[in-house]
Amino acid sequence: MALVLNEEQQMLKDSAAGFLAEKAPVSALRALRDSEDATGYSADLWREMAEMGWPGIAVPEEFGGIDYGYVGLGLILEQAGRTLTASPLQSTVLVAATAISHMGSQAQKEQWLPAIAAGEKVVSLALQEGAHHAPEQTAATAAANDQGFVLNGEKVLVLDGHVADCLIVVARTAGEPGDEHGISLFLVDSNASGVSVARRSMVDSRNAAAVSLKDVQVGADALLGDLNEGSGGLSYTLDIANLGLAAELLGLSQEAFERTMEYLKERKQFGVVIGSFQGLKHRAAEMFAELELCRSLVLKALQSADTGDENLPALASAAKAKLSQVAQRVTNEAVQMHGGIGMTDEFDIGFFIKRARVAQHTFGDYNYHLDRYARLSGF
Amino acid sequence: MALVLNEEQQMLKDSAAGFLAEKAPVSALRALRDSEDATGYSADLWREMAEMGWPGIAVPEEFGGIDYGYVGLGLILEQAGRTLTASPLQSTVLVAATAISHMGSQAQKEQWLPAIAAGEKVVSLALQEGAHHAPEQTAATAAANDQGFVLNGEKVLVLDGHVADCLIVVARTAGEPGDEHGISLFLVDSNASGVSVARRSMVDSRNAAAVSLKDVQVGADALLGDLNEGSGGLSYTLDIANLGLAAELLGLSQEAFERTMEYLKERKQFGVVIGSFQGLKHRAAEMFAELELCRSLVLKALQSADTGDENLPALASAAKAKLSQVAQRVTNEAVQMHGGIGMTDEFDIGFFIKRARVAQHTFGDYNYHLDRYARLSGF
Amino acid sequence: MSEIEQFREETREWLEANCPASMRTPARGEEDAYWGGRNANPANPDQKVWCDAMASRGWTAPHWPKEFGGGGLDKEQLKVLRQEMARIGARSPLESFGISMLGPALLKFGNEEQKQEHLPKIVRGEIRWCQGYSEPNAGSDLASLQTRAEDKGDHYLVNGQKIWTSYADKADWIFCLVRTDNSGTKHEGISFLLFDMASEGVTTRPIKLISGSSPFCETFFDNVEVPKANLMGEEGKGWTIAKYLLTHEREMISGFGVSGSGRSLGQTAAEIVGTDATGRLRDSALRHDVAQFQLDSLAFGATMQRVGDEAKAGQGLGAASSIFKYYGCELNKRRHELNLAVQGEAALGWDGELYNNGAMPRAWLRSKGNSIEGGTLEVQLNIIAKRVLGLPD
Amino acid sequence: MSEIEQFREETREWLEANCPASMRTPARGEEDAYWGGRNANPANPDQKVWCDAMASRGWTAPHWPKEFGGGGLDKEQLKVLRQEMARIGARSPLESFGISMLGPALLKFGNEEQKQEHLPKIVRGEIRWCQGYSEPNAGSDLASLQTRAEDKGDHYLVNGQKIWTSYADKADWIFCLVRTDNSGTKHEGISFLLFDMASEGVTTRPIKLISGSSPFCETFFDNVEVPKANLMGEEGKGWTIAKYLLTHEREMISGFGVSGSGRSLGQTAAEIVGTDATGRLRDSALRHDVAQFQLDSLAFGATMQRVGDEAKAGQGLGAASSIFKYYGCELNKRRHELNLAVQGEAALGWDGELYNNGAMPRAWLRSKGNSIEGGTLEVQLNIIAKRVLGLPD
Repeated sequence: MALVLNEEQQMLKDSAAGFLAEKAPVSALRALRDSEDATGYSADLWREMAEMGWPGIAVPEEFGGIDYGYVGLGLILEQAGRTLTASPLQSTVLVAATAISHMGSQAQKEQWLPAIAAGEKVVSLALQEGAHHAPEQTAATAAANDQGFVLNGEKVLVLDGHVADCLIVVARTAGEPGDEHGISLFLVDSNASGVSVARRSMVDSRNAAAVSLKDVQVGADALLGDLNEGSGGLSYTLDIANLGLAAELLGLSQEAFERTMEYLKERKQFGVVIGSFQGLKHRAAEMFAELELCRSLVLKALQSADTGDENLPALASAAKAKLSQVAQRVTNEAVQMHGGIGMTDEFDIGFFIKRARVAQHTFGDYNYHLDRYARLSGF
Repeated sequence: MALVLNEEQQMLKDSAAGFLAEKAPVSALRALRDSEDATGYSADLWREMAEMGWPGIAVPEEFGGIDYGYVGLGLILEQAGRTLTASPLQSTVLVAATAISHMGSQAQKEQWLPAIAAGEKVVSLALQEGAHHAPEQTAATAAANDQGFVLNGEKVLVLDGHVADCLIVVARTAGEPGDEHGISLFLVDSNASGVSVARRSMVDSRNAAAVSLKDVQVGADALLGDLNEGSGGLSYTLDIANLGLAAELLGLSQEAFERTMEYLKERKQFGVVIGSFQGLKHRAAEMFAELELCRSLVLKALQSADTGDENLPALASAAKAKLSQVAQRVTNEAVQMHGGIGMTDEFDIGFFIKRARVAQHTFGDYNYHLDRYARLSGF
Repeated sequence: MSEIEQFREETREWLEANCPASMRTPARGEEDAYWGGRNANPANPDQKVWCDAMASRGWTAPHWPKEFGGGGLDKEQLKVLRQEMARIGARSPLESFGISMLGPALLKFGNEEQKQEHLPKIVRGEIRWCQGYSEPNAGSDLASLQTRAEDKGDHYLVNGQKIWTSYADKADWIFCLVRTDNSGTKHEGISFLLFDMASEGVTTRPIKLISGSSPFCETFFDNVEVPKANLMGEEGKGWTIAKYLLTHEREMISGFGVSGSGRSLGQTAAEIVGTDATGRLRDSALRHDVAQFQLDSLAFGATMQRVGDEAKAGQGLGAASSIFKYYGCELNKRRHELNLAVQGEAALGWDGELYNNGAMPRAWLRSKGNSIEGGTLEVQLNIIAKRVLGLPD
Repeated sequence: MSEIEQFREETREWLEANCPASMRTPARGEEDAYWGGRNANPANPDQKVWCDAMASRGWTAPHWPKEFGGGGLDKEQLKVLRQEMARIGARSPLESFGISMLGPALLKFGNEEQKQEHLPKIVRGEIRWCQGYSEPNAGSDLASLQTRAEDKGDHYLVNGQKIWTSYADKADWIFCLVRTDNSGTKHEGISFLLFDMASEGVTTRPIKLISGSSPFCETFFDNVEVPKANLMGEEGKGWTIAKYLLTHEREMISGFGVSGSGRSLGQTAAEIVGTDATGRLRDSALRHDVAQFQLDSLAFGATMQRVGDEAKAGQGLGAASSIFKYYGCELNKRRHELNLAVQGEAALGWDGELYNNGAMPRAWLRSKGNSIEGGTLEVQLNIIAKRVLGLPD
């Protein structure tokens, strides 16, 4: 497959860029933060996104989506990275819809996918328990009983968790923390008895919640995918999730880089524009090269998701690792090259470095994915 | 202890620098290489070094040495790194004398140390077997019999092996490759039946040999240190060896750096001296900082050897890892900053990058020692 | 008993008797520390008790001469005092730019009246000082500063704007670079003034940082009258004092690179991330980065020690000290990035007790300023290339 | 059967029939390859047989027009030919700067006589070319060249010196930058000449490299007479051709960054260094570096593909292609350093069969030149900063 956007994709990218720049620039995130907005994103904006079909972009047509694939979703997330737009695109569209499409029964798909595609429901994956992403270390439990399963456990970094209608809870139905086998996924109503959700204020001013499950009874039909064998589907879902985050980090890094280049052309010190200093120029040129590599890798990985390429896992980890590395470098340089003004809250560049680290961390950071990439490469 | 050279040490350093610059500059190594010299170093030079007491610098006075300690030996090796001087300083003085001093019986010390201190004998450690430094993987064997031990095995990178009078062979007397226990050291006459030594031509134009041991019978008195428990003494010897190599790498890197700075001040391109380009300046300043850190670390580690500090192992690995990393960076930059002329054999800078990689590799490279440093630091 | 042993014993007893229990814990960041001044508003009254006790012996500035209120201690005694304070975990009694920055310059460049006037108040924490250096269009290029001081006979009339003035909103006096002459090169015509922040025409506006705190201000001067007696050094020679102070400041900031006591980052990582059967940190990429960081910290610490020891021995040209600001700040930034990697989710929370009010990410963000303030990373590298390596402009 | 399928079948049959068995193995380095020329002295006679057979179909330059002896293949056919050659492991029949460098410039800038004269001989490997660009005082600053060509009516009289002339001692003709005018800026007054290395007054001296081989020469011109017909393009407009060729060369050199087929470095490392119980490379620092290298190689390969595909689709501004030389060379240098780390002692031997005559360290040393030749690393970064990012001088 040619590693290039077709005309339709290019149009999607341009229209997403235009829409987000107009409706949800960085100032929108700042306003949400400063007003301590209870939802954490604009419900109006989300409705407009839904009208454009974004929530259903990767959902099959039979379930109300437009089945445009992950390259398309990646392009939208890349643009949302440029504007740091807060919305349920990550939690619901990228992650939850993928999990349900990939693992769900016909009934589950019918129940959730059309509602997601219409922008009516927010669904989120409740996975992480400790300081780090480590799916096989899942300790939350789901014990079978005659009515279905009883869930117990503690989850953190549940994206949009405090406004989610439904949680996809990863729990252990067999084995010990550390085992790949014995992991199962459950669709849990956020309002179910025993579920408590606490919003957490994170460094990126975006939505994340801690979820506590205390003897939560769910029916047997809450099981998403096969009992004990949820790792495979979860792994696929996480590959897609990391690709989407890589696309977001690409947009974020590209934007931070471009803003920095503009500043280098304006700011004067010692009587000349600082962009004329070779020390900064060389670092800028190196970053440009890294960003071009990132762009190619993200596109290649997104295409592999759409074509069902067997290299998807390696490419997903490669993309997330590379983008985490480059986003870290570029956002650090953006602050450094902006000098004092880059350190002020008044200036927007700080929002980029903050969101970058949370996106890097979510579903596995550079270290996690470099390790996984090496493992998948046979060493 | 103050992290500073005392007056006597400063004098030793200056006199070593003067002596080596006059008697054994880089052109001497070039001449040895181009003439395919059979010894690989100048016997005359070695005699002069012996007259100055260098071979016995770290040997106790009672065995004919001057007991000046490892800071002193490190200063000499640092200067020898600047001039890339080939001599048995590494094989015999740094490594073999340390092993014998540390592990030897009174009789063994009496037999070998005075001869080493007088510059009369060359002794070398025969340790490495595979592609990498891995003492605990030793597979060469020493089987006890009624006359002593019978040795079998293959060794590489035996420094000065082809002119050594005696080899200190590391062999397994118990256990399996991978076990720390079961390693013993033996003093083996190079002319003993079953010992074959083949000189190997290495990238640094210095001396290294492969040694093959086929049913070599040695007496029970050939055992150096305790049976099966040689790992401790070997480990101490290797700490000292790596400190000496770190000191050599410090001198080598400092010299390559200074030569490069001189070139930057002379060479013109685009109508100006290339040292005025900020891109090169910043890289030069970063290297300067790294070299200053190296100098402090090497001195601290050498002092810890002289004071019997319990941190010697961690400091030795820290010093070798850091110096390997910085030598690699500085020699690469030296070639790059010299441009085309740096790529020519006619110019000396190539000798520095070549020797650097061999010294880095010998007794464990950056990767080995960073791992060991982390392990000794508890993670 | 030797004199120094006697000094140690007396010091120990005095500290035991005078250091309040609550002052035997480290301050939680710059803003929890005691800064003194006219408007000192200590969170804990023990802070003032402790500061006053120490000031009574001159031990807030223990190495300053006794005639100006200092402790008059020699190096040996100073070391003993620090050891004894560390023994009981006593915190510094007074944070003060007066002590750390202005004082040394006053002792070197001030006249007798100025020393008598200002030094004792600094020692007692009565007057809190701030530093007026950077301007909006003179960041790294400090010598381009434009704040003007016109000669009006008995006073200067100061007009202009400063930025990045640390705690200007809380300070009583300022030491400030101003331009008294425009005719020469930009380094000439700069003068060094001391004046009261309560003077008419001085206003400040705190700048909120990405870390959420506001340690810096914009400071505006609108026809501020400063008596001529408040000029320090000669008129037009302020750049010499500024350079002296900048060097001093860089050495202070470089101290950031030395990690605190207690558990190493690697040990913390081993606890959080776990180790394999051979005791190695499970995450190999993280292990590599942390090991390299610890190794570099070790080497940096050794370099600080070596430079100090060389200076004592009258050796060394001080070339190595030029790397302190550059390397120390880079190390500190690395440390905070690695801390994020080690702590994971726990270091991404911004508010709430659970996340200790976001102490970790806030400290991480704050560290980004290390290589900007007090001369950027790039300026430091230029200085090394020029002054130490002799590379041409 | 479609046309392209038929082409594939015919090609496969022809290759099977005409590619000698010994040419179905890769050449062991540049110097084992067949370079043709008047003094071609093939180590193996099959080299010439294979070259002649391919040249008879124009397949030594398969995409060149048939009228000049090329194969006249379109992109689809070219791809098929390459696939079919790869299928049987056929090596390239002819290494040639005539094909890779001069040819494209001749097709674009040469006049009809020059194309007719030179291109067919290049295709047949009859004439071996070298490139006369760099001079001792014009390395990265190529436009400062000083080799002069004086107008003597019917000929130019060439005097001067070139350096880093690849295989000048083995070449038959040279394409050479000379200065025909000194009056304008340094980019003006440069002309592009073609001439016979057998001309009177041409001498060469090989330069021995740190890798031990001598692929480059110093080349001296002492009153060399070059007919005016041998001027390519207009007099004084040679810089345009030079820039075109430099870009071309950079793209070629960037190919170094793409690792060959076969086992990855990580897999090789796993074999040599060993893995732990979880299958991870035992050496965690090496594992980190190798993984990062492979990841970057993957991303670089994807970028080469993307730029090609964007060009085909008429998209993209080619901005990304400016990074090829820079990044490709850096990757190649990293690869060789890592190979040393992986191979250990085996990569430190210089001579002897055991060490394959030092192939590994020699290739490592040779790779250091990648970021010097064809425009240094620093020049490439300057070009990106200026042309792509628009940062000012």
